[in-house]
Amino acid sequence: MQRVLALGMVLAIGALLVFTVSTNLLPFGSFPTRMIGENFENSIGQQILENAPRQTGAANVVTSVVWGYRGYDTLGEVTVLFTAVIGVVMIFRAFRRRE
Amino acid sequence: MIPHAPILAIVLPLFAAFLMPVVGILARRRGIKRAREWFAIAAVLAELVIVMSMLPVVWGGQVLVYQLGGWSPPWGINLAIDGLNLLVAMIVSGISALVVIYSFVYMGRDHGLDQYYTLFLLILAGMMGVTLTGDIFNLYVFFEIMCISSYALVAFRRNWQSIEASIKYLIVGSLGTSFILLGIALLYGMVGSLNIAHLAQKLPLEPTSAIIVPLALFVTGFGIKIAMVPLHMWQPDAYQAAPSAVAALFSGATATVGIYAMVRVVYTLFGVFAIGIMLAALGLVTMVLGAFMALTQRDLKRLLAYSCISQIGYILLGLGLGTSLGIQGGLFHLFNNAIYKTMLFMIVGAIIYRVGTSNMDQLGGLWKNMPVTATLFGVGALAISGVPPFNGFASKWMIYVAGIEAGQAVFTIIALIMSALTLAYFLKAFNSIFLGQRPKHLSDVKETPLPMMFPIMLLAVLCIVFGVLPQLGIDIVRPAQEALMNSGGYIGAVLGGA
Amino acid sequence: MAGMTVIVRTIARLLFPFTFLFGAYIVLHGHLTPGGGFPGGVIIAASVVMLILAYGIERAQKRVSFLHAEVLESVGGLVIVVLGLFGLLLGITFLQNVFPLGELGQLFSAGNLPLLYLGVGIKVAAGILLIFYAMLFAFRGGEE
Amino acid sequence: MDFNYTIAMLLVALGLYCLLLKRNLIKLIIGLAVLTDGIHLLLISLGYRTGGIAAIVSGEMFSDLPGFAARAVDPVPQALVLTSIVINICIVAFALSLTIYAYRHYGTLDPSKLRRLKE
Repeated sequence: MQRVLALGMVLAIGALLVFTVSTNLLPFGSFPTRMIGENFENSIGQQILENAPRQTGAANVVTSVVWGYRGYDTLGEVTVLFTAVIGVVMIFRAFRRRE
Repeated sequence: MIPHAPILAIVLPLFAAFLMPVVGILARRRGIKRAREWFAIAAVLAELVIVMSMLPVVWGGQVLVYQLGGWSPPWGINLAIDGLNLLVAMIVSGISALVVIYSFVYMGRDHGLDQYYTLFLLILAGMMGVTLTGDIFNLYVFFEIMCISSYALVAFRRNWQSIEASIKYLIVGSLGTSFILLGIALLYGMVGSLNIAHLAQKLPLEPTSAIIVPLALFVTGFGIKIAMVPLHMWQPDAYQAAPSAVAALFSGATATVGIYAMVRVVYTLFGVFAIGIMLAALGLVTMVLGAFMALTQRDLKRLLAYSCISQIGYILLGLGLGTSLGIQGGLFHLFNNAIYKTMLFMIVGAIIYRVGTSNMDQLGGLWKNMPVTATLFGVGALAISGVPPFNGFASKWMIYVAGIEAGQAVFTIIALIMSALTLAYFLKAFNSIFLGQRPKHLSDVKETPLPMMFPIMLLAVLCIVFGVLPQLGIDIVRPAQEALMNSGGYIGAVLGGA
Repeated sequence: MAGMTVIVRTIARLLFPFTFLFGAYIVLHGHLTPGGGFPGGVIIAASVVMLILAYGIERAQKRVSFLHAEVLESVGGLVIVVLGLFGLLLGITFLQNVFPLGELGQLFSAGNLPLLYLGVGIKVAAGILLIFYAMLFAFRGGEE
Repeated sequence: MDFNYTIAMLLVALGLYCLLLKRNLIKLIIGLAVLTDGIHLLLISLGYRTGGIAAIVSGEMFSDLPGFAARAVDPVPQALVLTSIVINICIVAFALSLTIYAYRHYGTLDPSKLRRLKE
């Protein structure tokens, strides 16, 4: 019974998600244009592509997003890694360690 | 204001966390006692000072916008601090400071304290990051820091209970954060932006079919973190298995941050006060179920965990009503809940520290051994049940009145009944711990040690102060309520420089 | 862990500098080519892990011990935060790029991006190694 | 019905199925990874431009930056996915170490058995 319920839930959520992405998003490959309601807008990515080589001096635009425009995110990402490492070290710490 | 205070509030705990392993190693080499504890206390107190220094500016009605790396808003990341952020930041830093002082003695018997304090500072950094950021993806990243460090902190004692609770929490919590990420992906696909203010400006005001799915994903994701009812199954296990200091931090600070994130996303980002009534209904269910489950518990920590769920219900009810009085009441209750819930968990910790168990069947008659602790527990219990001279009454009363004013008298009646139920189970708990027959082996239990008692006492004083002078508390939360209702001001302030 | 046969050991010893160098290359060219601190750091960690697998834990510990890894990881994190604070001191805001940008496409360009990637590389390599060590020590009983 | 988006969402549903119906910790963690990878796939596909090139200035593009901007794909989702992958790795690493610990000390990979074992 529980399995059937869970399976039904998975199918419902999957159908809902597929429906959402196929009706509310523009088709694959239409990058700079975004649609919300009836308005068409340009994504922030286009402006970054235009300005990034000049503003950050990095040839790899992804890098200039990773450490330039969204550098603070990457600081967070590094912290996540640090957290996970500390967590793993904590899990496997010796049982009786001399303090 | 200290210059650069917004970013310092996040970077300071981060810096301290990166430094903590080195401090631990040096302290072991040189044989310095308690170096980690003092270092953590210093960091957290400095954090409190930084947060408080922002107070006059933000309460003056200004929205502090800090552009990271000098990139203007829709392209770079920015921190935006209005009254709501600051209220939550104040709660988080205050509670963290008290919990760190409490941990000084409470965690003293454990080993692996390097990792404990590092994770503590990391969870603080994560909570601060979630609270102060103005970017939706950045919110996700710092939410993830907060979540991973809380999974690790739950497993800290490494008995089977905490490992199981941590695994459960990890699976459920990661599902929640994945939902948040999916919501962000859908929003980015529709709008092409990640800044909260920019998104709020671009999204249509009426909930169309396009934004319903991301909204539902966000509510589910944050709902898992704050243990809203259909998604609460991880919470009692995690709170029971975590060390009491950590449970106090979770119930006081982490749950507050979860509610903040939910409210910020629902009200500012989507700007849909219309679904508030759904939130209120969910809050009602949460409140009822939490209270009934708490009634049957035999373990004090588990009882508190369920009552935590119940109190979250009150907050959601107040915030969901969407009227200014309701939001004010909800935020005031958020503030009060952080105070007395932290205090109650600390008292449980004190009992565990002295007796070694929190099972109410094995306790009894501790009144003679720990009179001060018993009195403080009484204060907390009365405050949480909403008995007049304490702070719980003031905020609950506002929620009741708001419910009637909003034309939802049924909500008020149910909330009143649940309040009585809360009193009932706390009286039962008080009775079976501090009154009644004292088992023989408990006859030489001592009073709670003073360093642990200090934060509890401070919180008890706050309970009474905000109960006797509710106007003071309302003055503290009013800027937050005004900021929440005025999302146009937030958007204008953030995008003004662009 | 006693280590493996002489063939594996020889190959691992010969490959170690090249793998390490490749990781360092990926880290340092993060702003010019695909890659960066994360993949590069993982490659550096993998080179050390390869040595551990070939020679056993004792020999590898002489090169990079648990304590070294712990300190290096903290140092990597501190490098990033301090670079961010550097921007705060000289420039206007946290993580602001205050170094000269240089010419597009050169190794010494893009201001602080390569330095940040260097910090990330150290941190990721030390972190992955630390996870590996932690899991190894878990099965060795009480000692540190 | 867009092929890329649909497949990504199906991966999410598959991960969800794994999470709800499997009774093995390793499989649960695999489910989590699959779910997140579906989301990453969606994010990456959102930034594609028909006939686009990688967002790295190279070769003759150095002298033609506007032309580069008109042809390259969106760098923002790539950066987001980079961040998200690392986060996901961290969760998986931590979950696996919890699993190893539970298996070493309690000898089971079934989360629901962990409780019954010790009570």
